[in-house]
Order: sequence, then C-alpha cells, then structure tokens
Amino acid sequence: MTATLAPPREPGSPASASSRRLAERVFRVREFGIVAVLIVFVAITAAIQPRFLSITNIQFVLVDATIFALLALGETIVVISRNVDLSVGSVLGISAFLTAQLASQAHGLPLPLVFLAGLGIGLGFGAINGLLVSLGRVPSLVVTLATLYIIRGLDVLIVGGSQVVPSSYYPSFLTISKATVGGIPDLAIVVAVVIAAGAYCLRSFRSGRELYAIGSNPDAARLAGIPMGRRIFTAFALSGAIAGVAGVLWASRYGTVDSTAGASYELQVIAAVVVGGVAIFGGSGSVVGAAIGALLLQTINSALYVLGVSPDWDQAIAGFLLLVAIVLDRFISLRLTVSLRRRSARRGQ
Amino acid sequence: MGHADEAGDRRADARPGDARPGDAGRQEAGRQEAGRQEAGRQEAGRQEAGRQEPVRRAGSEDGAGSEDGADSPAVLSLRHVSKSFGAVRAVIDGSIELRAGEVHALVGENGAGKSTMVKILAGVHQPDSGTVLVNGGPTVLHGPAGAIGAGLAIIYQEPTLFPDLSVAENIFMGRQPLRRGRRIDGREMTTEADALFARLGVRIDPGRIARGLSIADQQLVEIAKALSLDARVIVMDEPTAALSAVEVARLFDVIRALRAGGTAVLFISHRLEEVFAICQTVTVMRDGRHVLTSTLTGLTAGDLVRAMVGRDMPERIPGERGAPGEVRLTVQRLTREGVFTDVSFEVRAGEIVALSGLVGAGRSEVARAVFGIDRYDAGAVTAGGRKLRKASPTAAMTAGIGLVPEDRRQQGLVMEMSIQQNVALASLSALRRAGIIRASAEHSFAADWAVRLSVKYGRLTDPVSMLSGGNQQKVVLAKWLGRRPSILIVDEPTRGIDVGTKADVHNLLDRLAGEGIAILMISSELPEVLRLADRILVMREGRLVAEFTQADGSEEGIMAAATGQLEAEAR
Amino acid sequence: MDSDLNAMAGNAAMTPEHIAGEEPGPSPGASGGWGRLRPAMRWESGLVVVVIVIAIMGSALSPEFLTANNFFNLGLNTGEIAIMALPMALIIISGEIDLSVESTLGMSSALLGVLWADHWPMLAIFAVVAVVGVLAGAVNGLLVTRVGLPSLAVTIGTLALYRGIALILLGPRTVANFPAFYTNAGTTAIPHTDLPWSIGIFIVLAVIFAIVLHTTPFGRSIYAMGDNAEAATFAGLRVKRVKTSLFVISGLASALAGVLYTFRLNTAVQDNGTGLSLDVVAIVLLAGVSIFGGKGSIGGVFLAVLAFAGLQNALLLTNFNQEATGLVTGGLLLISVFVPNAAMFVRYLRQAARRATRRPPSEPALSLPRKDT
Amino acid sequence: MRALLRRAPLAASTLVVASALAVAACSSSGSSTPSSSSSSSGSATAKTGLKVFVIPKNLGNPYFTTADSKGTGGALAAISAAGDTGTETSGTAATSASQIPAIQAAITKGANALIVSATDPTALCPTLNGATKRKITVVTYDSDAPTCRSLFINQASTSAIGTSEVDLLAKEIGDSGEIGIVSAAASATNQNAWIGYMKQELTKYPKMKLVATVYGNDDPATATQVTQGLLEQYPNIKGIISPTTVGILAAAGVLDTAKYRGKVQLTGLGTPDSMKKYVSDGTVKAFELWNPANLGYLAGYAAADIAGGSLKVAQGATFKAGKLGTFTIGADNTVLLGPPTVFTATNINNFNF
Repeated sequence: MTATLAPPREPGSPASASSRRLAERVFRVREFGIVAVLIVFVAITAAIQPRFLSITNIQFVLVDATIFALLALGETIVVISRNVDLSVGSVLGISAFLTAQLASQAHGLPLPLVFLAGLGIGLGFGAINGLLVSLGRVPSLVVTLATLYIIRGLDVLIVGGSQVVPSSYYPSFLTISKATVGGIPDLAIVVAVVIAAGAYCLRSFRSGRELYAIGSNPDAARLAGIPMGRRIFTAFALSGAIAGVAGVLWASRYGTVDSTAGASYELQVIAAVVVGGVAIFGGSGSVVGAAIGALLLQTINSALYVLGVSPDWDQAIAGFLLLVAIVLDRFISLRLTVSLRRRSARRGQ
Repeated sequence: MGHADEAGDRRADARPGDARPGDAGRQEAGRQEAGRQEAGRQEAGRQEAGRQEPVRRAGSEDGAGSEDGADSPAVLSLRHVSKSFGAVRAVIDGSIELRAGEVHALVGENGAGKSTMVKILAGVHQPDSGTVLVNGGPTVLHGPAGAIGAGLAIIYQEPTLFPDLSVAENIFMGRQPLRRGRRIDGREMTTEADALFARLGVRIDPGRIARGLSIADQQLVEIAKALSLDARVIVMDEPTAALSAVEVARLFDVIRALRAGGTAVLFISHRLEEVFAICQTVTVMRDGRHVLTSTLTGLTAGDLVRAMVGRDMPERIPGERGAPGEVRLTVQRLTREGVFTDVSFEVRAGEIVALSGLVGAGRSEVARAVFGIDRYDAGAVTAGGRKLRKASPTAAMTAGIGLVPEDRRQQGLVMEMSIQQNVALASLSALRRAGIIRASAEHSFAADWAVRLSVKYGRLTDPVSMLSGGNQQKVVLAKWLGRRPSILIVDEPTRGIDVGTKADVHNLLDRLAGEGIAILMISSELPEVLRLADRILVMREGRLVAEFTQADGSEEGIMAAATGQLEAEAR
Repeated sequence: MDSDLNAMAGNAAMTPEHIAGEEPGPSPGASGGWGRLRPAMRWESGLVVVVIVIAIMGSALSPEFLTANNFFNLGLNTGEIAIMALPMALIIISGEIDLSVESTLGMSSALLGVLWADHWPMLAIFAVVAVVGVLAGAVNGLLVTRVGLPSLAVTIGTLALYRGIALILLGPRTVANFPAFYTNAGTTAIPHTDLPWSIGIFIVLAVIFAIVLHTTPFGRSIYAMGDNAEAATFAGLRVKRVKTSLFVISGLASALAGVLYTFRLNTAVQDNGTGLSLDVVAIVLLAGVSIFGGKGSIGGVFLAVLAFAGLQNALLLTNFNQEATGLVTGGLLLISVFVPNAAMFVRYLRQAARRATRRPPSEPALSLPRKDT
Repeated sequence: MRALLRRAPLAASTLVVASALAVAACSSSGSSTPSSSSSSSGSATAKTGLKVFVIPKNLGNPYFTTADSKGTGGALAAISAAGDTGTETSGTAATSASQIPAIQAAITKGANALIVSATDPTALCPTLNGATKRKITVVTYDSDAPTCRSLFINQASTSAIGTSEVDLLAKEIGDSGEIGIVSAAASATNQNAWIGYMKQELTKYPKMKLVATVYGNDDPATATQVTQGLLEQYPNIKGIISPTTVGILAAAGVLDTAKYRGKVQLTGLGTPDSMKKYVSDGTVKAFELWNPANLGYLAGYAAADIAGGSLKVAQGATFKAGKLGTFTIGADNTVLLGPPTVFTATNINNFNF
C-alpha cells in the first residue's frame, strides 16, 4: 500500500509531462527520421551530380512525386483504420483512361469537369470496396486484392487496343502538369494544399479521429458507439476518389494512356505510406509523413536515373526501405510502450 | 480482447438443492428477504425460469426502495433476463432495478453472472429472454451506441482504451468539444479532461497517449470517460480493482456527489467493505440467478457472503492423501517487472497448493511464467530437480509440468478441432509411428481419458465447442493428464462449470494429489480453495502477502489478506 | 499479434457479436451437428461439382477441350502455380500469408539465368537456387515470427525486394539456350503419359503435403495455431518454429517453380512470374482454405487447381475476350471468400430465428479472428 | 509451268523443315519426291475458309491493334479478303509466358495458319515447331523467330531503320553533339538490332557522340523518367533517338517545354497521329515509321496464300498482296514491306494511323 502515501499528483509533474514529451518526441523522431533520410540522400546525390538540384529536375521530381503523394494520402486514410487498399493502381488506371478520352473528345469541356469525372469514377470503385469490406465482412486485403484485378480487367476491356495520345488533348489539359509558379509546379502546390487539408481533417474533425480510434482498438471503438461501418466505408470511398483524381493527373502528366496505366502502383504506394511512418496495424501515423515517404521514394527513384545508376536498383531499394521501416516501427513502439509503462509504474509506487 | 473475461460468466449451474433453511434464519432486514428469495429461487431452480416470482420480488423491491431514494422510479431495470452462450447459461434469471440517487451494489461469486448483466445493460448483449426497462418502459438497447443514447455510462472491468490516442481523446472520443465549423476544440478538450481528473483528485496528463498507462490510470481514465457523459446511470464493474486506497476514497467522494446529483449508480466489487461503505442497496446473484435484493442497513458481510456462496463454509472432507512427498516444483524470487515481484514458493508431491487473491493480483501471470508462456526478469523455476529454461513451454512440459489455463476458450481448447484432437494435442509425439499420427491410437487414447474423466459427449469426432463448459474443462484436464504430469498447474479449474462437474473436478484433483502429483491451484472461489488446498498462498498486487495452512485458513482471513483491508474484515 | 491478416480482417470482425466473442460459444464453423467436418466436406464436394461443370461446359464450348493434347497444355501452364499453391495453403491455414512467392520465383529464375550465363554446372546452380529459395523463405519467416511483424507487410516488402534482386541480377538481359535436356523436360510430357513434368512433380508433392498436413503432428499443429495460436502455445506447440519452417518451405517451392518456369520458356528474364501470387492465393482460397486460418485441405487445393486451370483454359479455347482473365481470377477470389460468409450468415439467421427454442446462437463474427489490441 | 505447279506441294512440305536454311532446303528438296499428295491440287486457286490466327506480342497494344484489325485494313482485313476466317488472340502481357498459351490454344482450335509477332523466339520456338509439325503455316511479322517459321514479314530492313534515323538526327543537329537513345526493353531483339546499325552509322559522323542508351520499357511513365534522367545527366545533349512509338511520345512530352523545344532534337519511330501535336509545335522536326496496317495486311495475305497452297516459300517467289501489289520473298525467307515513311510538318497530316 505504498501508493496510499502518495499525494495527489501535481499537473505537469515531471513524470507525466516527460512521458508525454517522450511519446511526442518518439513520433516526431519517426517523421523527422524520414526527412533526415531524404535530406541526406539529396545531399549525397547532389554532391555526385550537382544538376540533381537543377530547377527542372526538382520540378520533374516534384511532379512525379505529387501523384504518389496523392495516392499515399488516400491509402493512409484506409491504413489508419486498420485496413488496406490494394486497388488504387487499377482505379488510377481506369480513371486515367476514361478522363483522358473525355479530355480528348469533348474539347470544349472545362477542366474542373474532367477532374470531377475522375473523382466520380474513383468514388464509385472506392464505394464498392467500402461496401464489400464493411458489409461483406471480408478482410480488406482479400477484397482489394480481388478488385485490383477486376478493375484492371474492366480497364483492359474498355481500353482494348486503343490509347489516348497527347496530340488529341486540348493543350490546357497537358499544361496542367507543366505550369509552374516561381519555379514550383502548380501541381505540387495544389497537392501540398490537399494533403495539408487532409491532415487537418484527420486531426481536427471527429470522423477523422474516429478513424484513428477504429484502427487503434476496434473493440473499444465499438463500445464507444463509433459507427464503424460508415467510417470504414468512407475511408475506402475517399481512397478511391483520390485515386480517381490521381488518374486525371497521371493522364495529364504522361499524355499517353493505354490499359497499363498505374499497373502495380499499389506496392509503391503502400511502401510510401509505411516508410512514411503509418503503422500497418492502423491507429497511428500521419498523412504528411506518408507524403514525405512518397517524396522520398520518388526522389530515390529519379536520383538513380540522374546518377545513371541502373534503375534496376529502384525496386529492391523500395522493398528494402519498406522492410526497414516496419522493423524500425516495431522496435520503436515496443520501446515506447516499455518506457512509458516504466514511468507509469515508477509514478505508481 | 480475448482476455479472460470476469471469472465465470460462463457458469450455469442450477442447484435447487443446496438452499438451506438456515439461510432464512438470519439478521433483521436480511431475514425474510433472503428467506423469500431462497424459496423463490428453489422453485425457479426446479422450473427453469421461475415465472411466478415477480409478485414476491416486487414486494421485496419496495422494501429495498423504501429505504433510500424512496419512491424514486427505477430509471433502468432488468426483469428476469437470461443469456446463454453456446452450452453455457451465463444468466438464468437476473433482475435488478436502478433508482435515481441510489448506489446499488451487485455482488456475487465469480461466475455468478454479474458481468453478463452489465453487458446486457450496455446493449452489448441482447437478453435471450426477459426485458430491459428504461424509465419503466420496455426498451431494446441497440448496441453500445443505443445504451449511451439512453443515458448509460459504463466502466468496464477491463479498460477499453485507444492506446495510440491521447488520454483526452480517449475520454471524449465521438463527443469531442467543437469549435466553429465542427472542428475539434483541442484546448477545451484538455481543460475539460483536467477538470474531470481534478474531480477524481488525480492528475493524468491529458496530452499523453494512453499506451503504457498503468492499470490504475487506465481505470481512472475510464471513470473520467463515464463522468464526462453526464449519464443518468453509471455502471461500475469492479472500478476499484486496481486503485490505491487514496484513489478509492476519491472515487467514493465522486460517487457520493453523483448520487446527490440524482445519478443512479450500479457498483460491482469483490471488496464487500467497499459495498458497505458506498452503497445503499445490494443485489446478490448466484449461479446466474437473482438471489436477494435488500437495503444494506442491518446486513453484515457474513450475510452477503452466505447469500453469495449459498452455504456456510464447508469443512474440508480430508482426501485420502498421505503426507506430502519430496519437493517437485520450486519457484525462487520470480519477478516480472510491473506484473509480479519476488514470488517464492514450492510444491511437494501429493500436495495441493492454492494461489489465492483478487483477480489481477498476478496469480495467473505467475503460472504463465512458470510454464514458460511469458518470460520473467528475475528468479528461477526448478521442476523435478532441473532448472527450467525461460519462456519455453516445451522445457516445462518435458520437466513434467502441465498447465490447465485460466481461459478455457482462448487458451485451453482449439474450438474448431474435435474432442479427440484436443485431448491428443499435447501428446501427439507419443501417438505417432514413423512420424504419422496413428488414428486408432489417437482415438483409443482420447476415448480412454474421456471415460476416466467421465466426459459426456456424442462422438469423439464432434467439435469440442459442442460440449458444455464442464465437459470442455474435463477435455482440457484430459489433455494434460494424458501426459502423465508430475506437476499440474490448474488455473480457475471450475470456472463457469456446473456443480455436478465441479464436484467431479474437485474429486479428481483430490485423487490426483493422492496419486502423488504436485498440484498448484489458482482459484478465486474461496470455498473451493479451502476445501482442496493443503496450503494457501495469497497474492496481492503482484506479491505473496500471506500463507495459510489448510487448518488456519478461513474465507474471511484470505479475503482480508487479498484486499489488504485486514482491519476492515471480520465485522 | 497473431496473424496480420487478422489485423486486416479486424474491422470486418467488428460487430456486436464479435465482442460477444469474449463469451464462450460455438464458433459457426462448429455450429450445428458436425461442425468443422461438414462444411469442409460440403466445400470440397462443391468443388468436385464445379470441376465437372467446367469440364462439361468446356467440352461443349470447344470439342478440343477434353483432348489429351489440350490437357497437356493446360497442365503445362499451371504446373508452377500449382506447386506454389501447396505451401501457400499450409501458410494460410496457419494464419499467415506469403505474397512474395512470385518474386521468389522471379529471383531464382534470374539467378539460374545469370549462373548459367556464367557457365556454372547445372547441378551447382540448382544447389545455389535451392539455398537462395530457403533463405528467401527464412527472411520472411523470421521477420514474421521472431520480430513479430505482420506477414502481409513483410511479404509485400519482400515481394518488391526479391523482384528487385532479380532485376539487379539479370538487369534487362535475357538468358536463353539452356541445355535441351532440361528445356525438353519443361515442354515435353512424362514418357507414356500426357502429364507435363511440372504436373508430375506437383502430384508427388501434393501427396507428400497431404500426408504431412493431415496425418503428422506437424500438420495437426498447423491447424491448431491457425485456429487459435494462443491455445496452440499453451499446448506446447512450437508456433514460431512451425511458421518459420512453413515460410522456408514456401521459399523452396517457389525456387523450384522458378526453375521449372525458366526451363518451360527456355528464358530467364527479370519479370518471370509477375502477377502469379494472386493466382496462387486465389487457388488456395478457392480450395476452401479459410483466410483466417485453421481450415482447409490439400484435397481442396488439388480440386481448386483443376477448376482454376480448366477455367483459364476454357476461356482461351472459347472466343471469350482474353483480356478479361483478370476479371475471372478476381471474381473467383471474391466468390470463394464470400460464399462461406454467406453460408455462415444464413446459418446465423436460421439460428436467430430459432432463438426462442433456446438454441445457442452462433455468431458469424465469432469465426472472424480476434486480435490482441 | 507444270514443274512449278508440281513443286507447290513440295514447297509446302518443306515448310515442315523450319530452319534458317530454308533456301537450301527448298533448292535441295527439288530432287525429293512429292510428299503430300493431299494438296496436289496445287492450283492457283488457293483453298479458302481456312482458320488463320493473328497473335501479336500482346493484346491492348495500340501498335498491334492498328496492324491487326479489320477497321484499319490490317491483317484481319487481308485474311477475310482472301476468303479465310481470321481471329486475333494473345496474352495480356507482352511476355512469352502469356503469349504461349494463346498459341497453344490456337493450335488446339485447329488453326491452319499462325501470324505471330514473337515476344521471345527461344521461348516460342518449341510451341511454334509443334505447330509446324501439325502442318500449320507459321508466319512471323514485326518481330521474328528465325528458326521456327516459314516466312517473316519484315516491316523495314533493320539496317535502313538504324541508318536513316541517325541520318535524320544528324541533319537536325548539324552532324555534331552528344546524342542519346531512348529504347524499349533492353531485351527487345529488333530494338537492339536497330541500335547496332545506328552505332555503325554513327562512325560516319565523328563529331556525334552517343553518350547513353536508356530503356523506357515501352511504359509512358518509365520512358518519361528515363528521358528526364538522360537530360539531367547529360545537359549538353543535342539529340535523342527513340526507335519505339511509346518512347518517342514520352520523350516528346518531356521536351515539350520552352527549356528544350528546339534545343534538343528528337527523332525515331512514332505513329503520325500520336506525334502530330509535337510536330506542329516544333518539338519534333521529323520521325519515321512504316504503316503498321500495311505490315499486318501483307502478313495476312502471305499466310493465307501459303496455307491455301497458292504460295510456296522460296527465295524469289512472288505473290500479290491485294492493294499493296506484288512482293518477292527475299533471302532467309523474309519479305520486306518497304522503306519507312518519314513524317514531317509538311506531310504528317496526310496520314492517320
């Protein structure tokens, strides 16, 4: 009964405050970690190949990264809720083709409508995923693994042998991905804003926090009366919609769209998310982190080209980073738990 | 989840016989109460759910109500609810009425059905029969959300927190204070959380994440959560289990305040002195049935215990055991940080040593460490003269240890497998020839043990999940006896099984000890402990705090040691 | 943390019944008279029907379907997938998953190519490839069991990593012209039969796997840990060791598949076998192996291979649009996970209706896994 | 005349001996006796109603869609014009693993002739030889499988492509400066063959230096990135050759900015429709390509005639391919479609494929 003698704890007493700081520090460390790696990597590359930091190249990297960052945003929302969406690549592909065709056939069409179309297409497929997972009670892994192939199959059926080529668009569609403001691509700016918005929503709206809650402890979430079905459905719908928009950007960026657009992107996206510090078990991680993860992978990727290193290394590096990231996270969270428990215990005495 | 749920909500033994007239022959207020209840219960027992009872009980409840919170209407009540899980009837006939401005105690042995009642109140379970009434009107609570909507706040026995989220968010999840634009007002949330903790007289940093909070702090967060709901009814399922005396005192102040504010509180606790300290009314349950509802004034702890146990302490029927033989199991200064500390004891051949204490005192954890499920930070385990390798069940098994775990469903059995396969699971290597399991051998092995333990089953190939709790437990026992262990650890061996089987298990343990097996028994059922054990070790908050011999052991004494409230007991 | 699949399945499982899961109660698999056996039987007999239907439809749609020559082709194109499906079945029954098999196949194929191009003796190459396959599996296994990572995340990582290694090894090169002795084995039938060698190997392995899974303590423990890892640990089963060995076996089998694949096409390129993982998983789930572990049989896998190969082949022979095979595989996968749920759900409704008769409700969610949070 | 007629079945039978030595085979077989009297009706009127399967590297590939489909006047058009029934089939990925089952299926379905663009000769040959054994005519187009076909329809002489593109670029950059190549997959046989000839041709331009060959794997995204990498790594690069339709499009997309337009020249193989934009805005001055539809059309006719027995494969043998006129089988049993068309701002609008 030593505890009986313990006086009521004062607010911000060293123990509790420091345990809070520790927790925060660790998670910060996690995101700073990625930034650090990014910086170091850029530094090294630039040292070997100064032109890596040339405006044009930075522009190239940013634009390529935006598409992945966007996909990572959607994927993060899903992963946070302890699910996974493997179908993003296929959704991107089908949306890219359909919107590209729209852009090449209906010339008068205002751009926003094209994006709206992409959004709608993605939303549709996302909703299907969401329904299958939340109502069908089938693990998202299997559902999205299946829809990954089904949607790609649809895509191939629709596209057939045809393709959309840059010449057919009205110019403004292609310039979306080329326009810059003060050297920074509009696209990067817009996506950055979107991601910031996403981060803000996840942090300061109930529904966002509930997603974290669901991922962190589904049973508790249930007992707290959180409408899990609806939330998870929304998560998948959002992920799909975002992939749809990404499809439009893809079309505008690469011009030529056939039935293979976005094939096997899902792995890179998940890699980006996990490298970005989003726990694969859900409950923790941030959209910003995921975006940085995407940027990191994209930077590595293009650095290889610039350095003239065979791009063959790209995939191995991505896979390796992913493994390192999850192993790291595992140890960090174990450590954190233990040390927090120690503090609590000590305080408890 | 998947943790061992509150002792044996699974238990479902109707025992009409054992109500003794003596029950009625007791203290003032308690008297006719109990008497009528006993009578009623017997009938109930004879004919499943005694439907003729309401009249009587209505009477009794008025009696209860007249004392306190006078004629205030029942804000929430359960009438004759029953709930079964598989073959197990957790609640057979449960009734309770919660009134505004009244703190109502719900007591009963482990497995009396308390937690299931709570889960029915919480809308987690729908009763198989019986009614839930809110403000006197029959209602169906659709899930936890429905219950919350009906103004219920529940503090579950096992804290249900979000480890990755901040304490404040854990408290306000789904109800966070909002600013303009429906955005969460973090600052407001923190201040409100601080205010709640201030009410509880503790200071937990609302900004830290819940991961790594001590059990006590987790419990406090749960309490804060319940308070934040401003609920009309607050159900507290063992809220004090992990709290220090100071924290308990503060909690009681809060409860009194709530009561004054007209909140109805349902208070569940093993610590009877707490019940007397804070509650006005008590409902006793036994074996899934309502036994007694009464005002507490005039009742004594002894009355409640008798009502809970349904009999006086049985004096030990000495098993035909000789004097204990040589030491089989030695545990030296075993320590696992934050779980149990410096635990030492030994068990001799032919001896039953009981490890007693409150749920969460660290008894099962010691057993797990000894068997090698968990690793330990310090100390040593010696079995059959050999020091065991840490965290290796295989080593423990080869040293002749068997463990019948606490949670039959999660730890004891592979539910999808057949009876036969479960019995054979720990002895497969013995049943194979040329690496292949001999079906015939497996079958006869299983059949043999099924007979020895008189397991009641249809086909040995039936899935074990079809058996009743008692027979499932026998299967688990058979699994380990099949290995001919020299040391047997049984964790809550009779949790949630019917009286008949319970007796079987008791006799079996007696016999095994007689055959010279060293038995370490963990049980929350003091009668059982007192009946079977040669020595009784009591744990509290991870430490061994007392040892009784079979002779000087008493239910009160053990309870006192277990709760650390020595002065509080006896009276 | 038991299977990460469970983690992924978590939300699917979030239903009131799931929480009730804390209470004892028969799991739906076991509800009703014979519990575990009956549904399984039903599933496999259902598969038999499916196979027959496919055979009839195939022969109706194209007279060549039932010809020996067509069976040979059919087998030729299925051999490697079938071989990888066997260990995959064990892994999924044990409650894990291995998505990296296709990359392990690619990696061993690349290795085979590189070493052959460097004029290594073929037998030495086989040895090296086998070792690499074992290592690949061991990495997966150890990361999952010792570090305690979700096998989904781990094997997605190695899916990329191993493919990447194949790329690095072989680059854009194509190695061809392997010794005729081996390439013939890849393209010709076993003498006096119409069975391609790869299918022959598959059948032998299938028998071995069936014996191991259904009659040995090892196999029994796979079921036990797949259904309830904790209970398996309490029964003294060596969960970690068994799971690790399963991943190793999977790696080895994938390496073998890689060699066969290379010889069949007489080409080693870095993208050999891309996209096969889904086919393998689809076959295993179609076989009635529960994605949550604990259920399934090698017999089912065998039938599923037949059904899968037959369907793909029938699609080729009929003028069905080739491009849509993805649709079929994906649909197959969805159906095979939904049907059991549907059955479960129906049973649940039936019992809910029978509640009055105090029959224990069997809650669908109970069969969905629980995670320690 | 009679001799020629009688020789027809011989030629047909010699197809069985599929080998690069086809020429020798034919001449030597002159002495051998007629083997298959079945088709002794070797009259000018070929058998019709045959089953001809067109098997491109993969489906969903625009280039092959143009080459094969009826609408564009490709292979299928020719086949039906010859009175036979044509079917296009293949795998979805351009890998031998997904092409082989399609070939097997075609054989099983009782094909009389196969028109194949080989993803990978070594991988395909066992299957194709199997077809030949079953007396199925095997004609390759676009990408050859030399040892296991009776006739190869060559879109353009390898050397011509290689040299002409270097010459085109040389003109645009004034014979001097660093140049790079954006190829498809590094394993693509025809790509490498062309690049080989380019290197040869470059020896004629001492001041032009080939600094790097990068591979876009015919994937727009990859091609874009490798082009970017190329430009960043060699900032002084003057010109890029991309002998692949996907590659040249991606490269054009990258160069289509003020920074590069006109400063870095681009040429290679591309379809006029897809390149019109870049030609009109000056990003690309000139590029070339044969007409894929005509390639398919020619292959279709050749296959139909051979399978129908009206054409025997032998060097110097001639046949009429509908609208395209008459062609002659050259050495190694290959037929050359003709010189590629060079597209420039002046003529590009006359083409649409």
